[in-house]
Amino acid sequence: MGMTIAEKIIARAAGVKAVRAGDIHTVNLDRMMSNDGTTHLTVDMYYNKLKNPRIADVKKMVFIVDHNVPSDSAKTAGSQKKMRDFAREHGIDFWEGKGVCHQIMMEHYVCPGELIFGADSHTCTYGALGAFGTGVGCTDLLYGMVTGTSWVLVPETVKFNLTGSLPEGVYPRDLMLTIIGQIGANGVNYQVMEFTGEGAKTLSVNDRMVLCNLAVEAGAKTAIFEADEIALEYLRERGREPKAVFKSDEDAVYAKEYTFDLSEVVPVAAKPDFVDAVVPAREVCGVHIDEAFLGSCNNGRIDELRVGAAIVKGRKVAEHVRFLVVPASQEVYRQAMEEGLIQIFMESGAIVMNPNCSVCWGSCQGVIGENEVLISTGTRNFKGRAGHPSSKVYLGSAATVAASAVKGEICTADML
Amino acid sequence: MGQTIIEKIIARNIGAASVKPGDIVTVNVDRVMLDDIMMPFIVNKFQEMGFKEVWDPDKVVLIYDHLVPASQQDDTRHYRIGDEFAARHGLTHVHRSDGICHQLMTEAGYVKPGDVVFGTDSHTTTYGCVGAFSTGIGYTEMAAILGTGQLWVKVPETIRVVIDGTLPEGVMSKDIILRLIGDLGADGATYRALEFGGQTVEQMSIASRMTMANMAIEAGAKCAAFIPDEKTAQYCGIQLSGFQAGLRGDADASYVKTLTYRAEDFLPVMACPSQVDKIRNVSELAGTVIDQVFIGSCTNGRLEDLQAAAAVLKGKQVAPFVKLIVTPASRKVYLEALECGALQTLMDAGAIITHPGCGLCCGRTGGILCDGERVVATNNRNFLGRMGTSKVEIYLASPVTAAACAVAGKIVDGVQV
Amino acid sequence: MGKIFKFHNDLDTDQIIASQYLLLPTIEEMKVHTFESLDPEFPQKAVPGDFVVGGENFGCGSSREQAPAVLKALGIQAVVAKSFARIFYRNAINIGLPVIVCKDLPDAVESGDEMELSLTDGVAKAGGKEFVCTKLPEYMQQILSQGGLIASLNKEVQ
Amino acid sequence: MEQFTGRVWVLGDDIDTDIIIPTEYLALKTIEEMKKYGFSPLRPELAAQIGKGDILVAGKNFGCGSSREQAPEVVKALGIRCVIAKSFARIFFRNAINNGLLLIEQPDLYDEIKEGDTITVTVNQDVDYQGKRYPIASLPENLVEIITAGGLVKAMRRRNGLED
Repeated sequence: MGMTIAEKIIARAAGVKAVRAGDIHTVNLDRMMSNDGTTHLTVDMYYNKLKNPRIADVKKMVFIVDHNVPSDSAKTAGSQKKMRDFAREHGIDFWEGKGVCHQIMMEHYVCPGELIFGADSHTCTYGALGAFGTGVGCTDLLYGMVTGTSWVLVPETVKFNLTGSLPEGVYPRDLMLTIIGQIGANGVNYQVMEFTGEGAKTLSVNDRMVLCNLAVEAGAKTAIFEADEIALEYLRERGREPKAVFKSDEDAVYAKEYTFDLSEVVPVAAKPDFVDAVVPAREVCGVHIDEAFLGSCNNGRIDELRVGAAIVKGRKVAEHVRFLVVPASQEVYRQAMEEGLIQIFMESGAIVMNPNCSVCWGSCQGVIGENEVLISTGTRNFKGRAGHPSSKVYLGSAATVAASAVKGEICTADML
Repeated sequence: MGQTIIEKIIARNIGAASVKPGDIVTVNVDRVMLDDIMMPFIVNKFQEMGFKEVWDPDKVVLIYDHLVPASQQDDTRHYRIGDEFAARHGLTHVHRSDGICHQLMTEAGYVKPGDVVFGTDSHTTTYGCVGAFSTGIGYTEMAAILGTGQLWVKVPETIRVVIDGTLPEGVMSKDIILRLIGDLGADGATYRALEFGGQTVEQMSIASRMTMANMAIEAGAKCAAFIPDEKTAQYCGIQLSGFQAGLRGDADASYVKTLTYRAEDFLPVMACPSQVDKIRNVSELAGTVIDQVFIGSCTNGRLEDLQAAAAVLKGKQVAPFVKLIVTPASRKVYLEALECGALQTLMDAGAIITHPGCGLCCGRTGGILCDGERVVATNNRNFLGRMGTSKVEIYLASPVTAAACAVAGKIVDGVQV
Repeated sequence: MGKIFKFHNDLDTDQIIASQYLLLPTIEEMKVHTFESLDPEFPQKAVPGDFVVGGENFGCGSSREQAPAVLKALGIQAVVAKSFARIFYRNAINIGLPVIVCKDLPDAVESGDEMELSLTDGVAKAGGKEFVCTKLPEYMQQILSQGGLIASLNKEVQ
Repeated sequence: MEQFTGRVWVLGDDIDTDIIIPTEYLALKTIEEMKKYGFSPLRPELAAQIGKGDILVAGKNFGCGSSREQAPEVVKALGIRCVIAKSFARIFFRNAINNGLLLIEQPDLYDEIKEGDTITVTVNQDVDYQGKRYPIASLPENLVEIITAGGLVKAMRRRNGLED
């Protein structure tokens, strides 16, 4: 019987010929990523709970400080120091302030065919390069670090057949929010979203990252694209080699199949407080906003900065709005400087911040206050996600966010 | 009898022929600066005092900088209170994310030579760089000014500082002011004005003068004063009036003391934890291992500071596991540094570039440290707990020295790198 | 026997423990902020042995293991929900916090009700009724019975 | 002449406003919320130990640093009756007067006093410590006016016809 890409990656990692959904396997992990959200706890457990603390292979480990960077309090700094000291002592690759963890991982580590654990739910992003990346907690991460292995319940795969191409002014983020709105916040719980079809071929690696990144918002264990020529080119540009390039077999088994016609997608927004509360963006136009956020591991890359800059160019951010622009990595930031995008944002009155998780994570920079409203390209709009429990978060595309920042209320780019 | 710069400004302001130290006079305020952190308190006091109107909205500048970007849920309350006050009283000079207050007050042309200016921040002494009389006050007095346009001041005695000659390479005006604070002591100029003169000062950019005026408060000074010259006129976008051009200490003015320095004698120095007047030569501290470097603040976050740091860091990398945080002083500085490539050089060397604001210097966000960590910083205070816990060690230095330390991962003399 | 604290569908991990507390040094310091946005009194009201009951997709959102960890630190005996988001589910098992899938119980109970749970039988009792819960796969039961993943790791070492 | 007696807490030279109240807490809504963090970088336990009517004695340059008026307000809210120091930084001095917190300059007392001892202050006259008298100067007239008006807020309220 045939296997899907996800099943083939797990089979390879488990050292078996074939796996099927529902099996539990012990797998060798190709890589593990941990950020400042939980690493201090991992380090504490490493020193205090283990009888025989050891690291199976330091080369598999990557530590990234991206959530509260630069730190906002002495306690945060203490937690980060623990992480930094550990990385230094053990020779673990360490990144601080260089970008959001998933962006760093994509730029420097992820290879097709790999099985990667990340102590962050958006680790599913790596499927954009045909890798199996999934989010785990710090205990799983610790177990993986010590043994180099973990246990995996082989998930079912759901096929998302994409057709057509996105219309002008409609972005991969609109597509993914549309999908989540349709299938629901647990629509693919414990399953893999496999994106395929002619429409998938029209998407760049950046675009694919946008889709895969949000898969967890529909409950998915991960999302994945076949590592085609587009993915391999991305890899070559960065001097990396695939671990293995897998395709799903003709007779692979899917739990379900969906088809989405890209040409029918319209700009959408997710209303507070749920990612699947998706409506056409026009329906929320006119909502007064206090802050707009362009950034995150979902939507802080050069593509989105270009879209945002084109909209604010020659315009001013509304007086009462704080427009946060946060490149996803130093590499993205640097390129945006070269392309003149940063200058455009700064001249428009935006607040351009160093690459970090910012208000998408709501605990460090750009926190919103009581009853305030944020329109965001971040990953989530949960109650209180960006600050005060009474505050509200709307999710929209980079275009919608930039246009709203200028107008001072939610609007789509064509309404400016 | 002759007058000092500050005496001339105060006398002119109150319409007197002259004033002398110790006189208590009521001045008419030319400009005030209100910052975000104090705004709720100012508004409360203003209301409590029973004022209905701001005496002159055009003379009021409201700047959000300490709490930008917001790091706590309650921070945006300060913006809201500021916005409401500005709307109610017709304030038009409001800066919500353009940078640090003192940088904006001078850079955006709110302060001119000879002006009398007050701000709710102690580093309001900065505007002495363009020959204004400016000083920091509390929120209660600010509320009273907003209602009346006036404030009483005691005319300060003046200490004169004369520096002649050319500074050695790698020595910046920060090294001068740190040395001076060390010589005077943290209270050596309390209630007094510091008036700067001499060739070295004349040759300095306005930015370098700002660094010195900014830190006058760290010797306890009420204010600082530089002679307005052609550079000042150009910086302020004005032609000096007869009064402004005459703002220099008279030959027979009375100074409480005069300190004379030779520029060639200055060396790179640092203020060591946790007193601003605990000054040591950098060479004496060489080898001290550091965790972080901060280049920014109203003291040293200007274009020439970023360029000086970039020159040191060009083609080099920040030491592993050391964080270099760079915070331009204003949006304008950021854009200029972007234009000339300094930001790119800093970023390529591994710097974290933040949005302009007070950042780490005011201890609310931007790289707070924890017990046992050591930071070299270009800002103005190294007080206990200023950047985190009381077990954080803060060394104050010039941008050149700070940049060199970032590369080395330990304290080094910038000239030697 | 413990009392029930019932929460809504799609209860996300930000509600269990908000981002701003995740970098505090220890779980002990974090636990006083459990469910702060929904019920700030929760950490005082909950006593060891109590239950958290959710609807569909309990624990969706981030991978923060602090979420099950604060519940465990407060002495929550088990979380019972119609369904769980996968990372929360996995994290809970890994740290030894029982997470029980039961389709019928959540709609039949209210906050404050008393409840009893037998993990070995997979049966919950509340309001005089019995509810059959979905049993955990054996592999996960093993982890749970050992007291979590680290305990199993330490056992392997011996 | 106004006279009062109180227990003494002794702090050092250059007690800056970041020590009196760190920036971290400046944006709290009220002085009441802030006051428990008073002096926390230096002596975290001190705020809880200070009792109403206690007196602070310090070395030179007390209150140096920022213009934050929260500093004298916190000192006052903690119950401190007055601060006696070798010298004061000027912004702190103004802010204290404007809030009706009594500050006294005295050059010698600091060098001889022990924490926990009791002193008696006779305003504008002297400090009595174990029978020895330490003279203190009178305040300038314009400051006395503000203090007798009950602080700057009251003075302004009177100006605006809100109080007699």
